[in-house]
Amino acid sequence: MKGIKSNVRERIARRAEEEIKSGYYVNLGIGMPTLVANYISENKVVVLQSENGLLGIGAYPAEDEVDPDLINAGKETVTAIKGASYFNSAESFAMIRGEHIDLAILGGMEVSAQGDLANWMIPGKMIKGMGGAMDLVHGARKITVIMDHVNKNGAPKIVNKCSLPLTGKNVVNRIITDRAVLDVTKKGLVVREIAKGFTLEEVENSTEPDIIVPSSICYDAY
Amino acid sequence: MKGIKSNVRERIARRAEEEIKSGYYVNLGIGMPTLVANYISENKVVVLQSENGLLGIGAYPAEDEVDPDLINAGKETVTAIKGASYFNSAESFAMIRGEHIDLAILGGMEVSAQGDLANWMIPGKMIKGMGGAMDLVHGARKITVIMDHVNKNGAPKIVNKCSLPLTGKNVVNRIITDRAVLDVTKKGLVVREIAKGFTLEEVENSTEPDIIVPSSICYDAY
Amino acid sequence: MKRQFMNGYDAVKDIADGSTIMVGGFGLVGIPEQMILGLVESGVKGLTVISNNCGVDEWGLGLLLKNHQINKMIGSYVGENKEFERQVLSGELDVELTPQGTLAERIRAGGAGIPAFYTPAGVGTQVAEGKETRIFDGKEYVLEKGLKADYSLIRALKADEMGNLLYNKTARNFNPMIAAAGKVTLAEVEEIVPTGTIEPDSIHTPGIYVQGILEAIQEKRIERRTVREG
Amino acid sequence: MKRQFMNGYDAVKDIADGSTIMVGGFGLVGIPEQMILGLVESGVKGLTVISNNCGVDEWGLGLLLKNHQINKMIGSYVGENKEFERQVLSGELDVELTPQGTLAERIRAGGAGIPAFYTPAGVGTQVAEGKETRIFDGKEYVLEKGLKADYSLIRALKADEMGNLLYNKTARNFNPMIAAAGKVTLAEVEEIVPTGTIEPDSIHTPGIYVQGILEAIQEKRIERRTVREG
Repeated sequence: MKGIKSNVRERIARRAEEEIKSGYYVNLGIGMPTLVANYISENKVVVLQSENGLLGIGAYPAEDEVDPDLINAGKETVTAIKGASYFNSAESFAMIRGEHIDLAILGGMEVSAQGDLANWMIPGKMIKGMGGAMDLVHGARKITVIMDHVNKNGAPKIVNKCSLPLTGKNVVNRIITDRAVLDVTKKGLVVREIAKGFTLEEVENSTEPDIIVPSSICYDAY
Repeated sequence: MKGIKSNVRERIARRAEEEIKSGYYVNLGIGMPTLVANYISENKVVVLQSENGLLGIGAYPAEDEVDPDLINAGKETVTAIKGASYFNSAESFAMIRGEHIDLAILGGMEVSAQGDLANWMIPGKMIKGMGGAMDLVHGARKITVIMDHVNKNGAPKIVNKCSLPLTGKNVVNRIITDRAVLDVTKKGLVVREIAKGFTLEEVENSTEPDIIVPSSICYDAY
Repeated sequence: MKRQFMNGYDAVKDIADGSTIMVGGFGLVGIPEQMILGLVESGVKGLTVISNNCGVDEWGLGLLLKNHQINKMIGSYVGENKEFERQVLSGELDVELTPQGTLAERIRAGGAGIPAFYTPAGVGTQVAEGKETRIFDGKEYVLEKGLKADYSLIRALKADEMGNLLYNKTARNFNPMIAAAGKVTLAEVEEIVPTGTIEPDSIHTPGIYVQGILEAIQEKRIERRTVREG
Repeated sequence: MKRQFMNGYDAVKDIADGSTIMVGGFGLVGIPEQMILGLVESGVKGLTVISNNCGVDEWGLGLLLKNHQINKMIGSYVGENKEFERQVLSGELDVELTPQGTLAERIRAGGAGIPAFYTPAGVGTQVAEGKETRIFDGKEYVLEKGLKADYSLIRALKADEMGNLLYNKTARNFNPMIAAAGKVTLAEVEEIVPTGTIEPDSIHTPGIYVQGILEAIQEKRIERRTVREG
C-alpha cells in the first residue's frame, strides 16, 4: 500500500494507530480503517480480528502465498499470523457482541454529538447492506471513528443530528479526523487534539455541534 | 453387562431396540435406556449421542483402553466409534433442541395419558437435578419412555395426571413397559402390543387411564 | 453411509419451486460452486435465498439472480452485484437486509431450536423498526427470530462417509450454522475421505447435520486479489 | 504472551469473597483440578458457583462445599454429593437447578452478548414458574437469561502462549462457553506449547477469551469406571 499518496489518509491512520495498546484485540473496518494496520508499531503485540472468521490477520500475501480460502472482511486476500485461529461467523460475532474486542476503528459518513453513527447507506443510492457494522458498534469495548472532518462540499460531518440512516445510536467514543480528535462524553463533544495546520477556531467552525474545550488540549498533535 | 440377570429389564430393552431404525441418531437416557445399546442389531447403522458432547458412543472400554476424559452422560467410561465427533455442551444441546436427534429413549417414573412425563424428582427426597432430561424431551423427534408398568407397590405408573413434578408436558410419543406398548395420541392412549405372559385385561387393569384398543393389536409380542 | 451425488445438478434437482434455501459462503469464499450451477441447470424458480452475500454478476448466487430464479434475498451485504440493484429497483426482487452478526445468530438459532433471542445490533436504526425492543440491565435490545431452510447448501474442505465435515480457513464462515439450519443439508466438498480419517476432536460439523455429499472441484474465484510488494 | 501462573493458588488468589465464578467440567471430567485446590487454599468465601455439577464429596467442587466456601450453586445435576444435600436441607446453601441444555445456552449467551433467549426446555414444569413464556409458531417457550461470571476457571488439554486452547474428547463439555462468559478467564492446561504449533483450523477456544494460563498435572479421577468383559 506504500504507493498510495499518503497525505491526509495516512495522517489519520497514523494518529488512529496511537489508540491501539499492546495486548489489544482490534477490529479494523473496511476502507480507511484497514490502512491503520500498516502503521501498527512493531513494539506492540496486537491481534486483528476479521469478522468473517479470523483472529490474527497477517500481511497481504506474496504472489505465491495467495490462498483463495483466506480473505479479510473486505474480501481481500490476506495471510494469518502465527497463533491465528479460524472460527465460524456465529462465533465471530459472539466474540464481537460479547465485548471481547478491545477496540474497533470504523469509517464514518456522519457522527452526532451524542455518538450516533451513520456509515452504511445513502438514501437514493443503491443499498448495499450494513454487513457487520451494526454488530461491531454495539460490541467492541471502544468505538473510534476515523473520517474526514468535512465532506466534499466542505460541510461538517460531525453534526447535531445525523441526516443519514443510523448504524447505531450512542455508540461512538472517539472521533479522529484530519483536523482534530474529539471525545463523545455525557456533557457533549470534547476536543482533545488539534492537527497540524489547523486552529481551534477552524475546528469549531467546521463542526456543527458546540465543542467543549478543556483547559489542556494538544495543538499540532499529529 | 452380560452378567446382569436379564429378565424384565432385558425384555424391555430388547423391545425398545425395535424402535431404532438403521440410519438413526439416538440418545439413550441414563439407567435402563443405556442397556438398549447392548441389543442394537449389527445390521443397523446407528449413531448414539451422549449429551456431554459425543456423537458415536462405542462399547465400554477394555481395561487398557480406559480414558478418564472419555465418558458418557451417565459418567461411565466409554469408547468412541470410528467416525465419532466431540463438541461442546452448547453444540450438543443445539443438536438436541434443534430436532436433529431421531429418537430419545428415556426412563420414566410416571407418564400421563396426555404424554406428560415425570422422571426427575420425588418431593421429599433430595433433589438431584434434571440434567439434560428437560431439553431432551423437547428436542428429539420421537420420545419413547421405557419403564415398569407398575411401581413397587403395584400401582400404575401410567396415570391420568402425574403426581410427581413434570419433566415435560405433552412430550411422550410411545411407552414401552414389561406388559405393553402404548402410543400417546390425540384421542388418548392406544395399546399396540401386549407382552408375553400378560392379557389385555391385565394391562387395562394396571393402567389408570382408559386405553383405546384398536382392531389389530399384537399379543405375545415380546 | 450418507448419500453421495454425481454432480451439482444431481444434488439439487429435488429442490422445488418456492423453496427457502440457505447457501454458505462469505463473498465468493466457501460457496458450494457446483450446487449453485446445478440450480441454474435445474431452473428452479421463486426461491427465497438466505446467504450473507449474493455473489457477483457472473459467479455464485449472481448466476441465479441473472436467471430470475430468486424472489427474495435475506443477507447482510449485497453490494457487489449490479443485476441485484436492477432487480431491486424494478421490484422483481424482494430484499431483507440483516446485520451480519444478527444473520449468523438467527441461522444458528434456527438450527439450535431457539425461536428468538435479543441482540443490541440495530437498536435505534431502521433494522429495529416494527420489531419488539426491550431493556435488560439498562441496555436496549431488539428481538430477532431464528431462521430455517428447506435446503441448506454448504461447502467444506473434506467430508468422511458419515458426513463429518472439516472446513478450510475463512471458507468456514456461515457454513457450519447453515449446515444445522436446513431440513435437508447438502455438503459440497473438495474431497471425500474414509470414515475415521478425520480426528474426532477436530471435526467442525458432525455428520448428523448432513444428509448428502457431493465431491467436486472448486474454481475458487478471487474477488480482490491483494498482494504485498517485494 | 498471556500471563502464566506458578500453581493453582497463584492463579486464583485474587478472586474476592462474594465473587461469581464459573467452573468447567462434566462430573469430574474436564475440571480445573489445581485451581479448585487453589480456591480451597485461598479460603475465599461466599462464592456463587455456576457449573454443571458440584463435584463429589472428596474431589472437585465438593471440596469447596465441604469448606463452606459456596453460598449459591447454579447447575443441572448435583446428585453425587452428600454434603451438598446436607447444606441445602440445612439452608446453608442456595441452589438453582437449570436444565442442562438451558445452562449451556445461558452461558453461551452470556459470553456472546445475548441477554436473553427463548427455549422449550422446562415449559409446563416448575423450571418455568415465575418466568415469561411465549408462543412462537404454535409452540410454547420460556425466556431464559444469559449468565456471566467474574472469573471463569476452565480445563483444557493444551494452550499456546497466546491462550489458544485445545480440549480432549468429552473433557471439552462446558469449558469453551465458560471461557467466553468470564470477565477474567483462567485456563488450567496439561501442556503449554509454543505459539504456532496448534493448527489454526483446529483451535477450540481462541486466545481472546483467555487472560491467564496454568500448566498443571491432572489426577483425572474416574467416577464410574466401566469396562467390558473379555
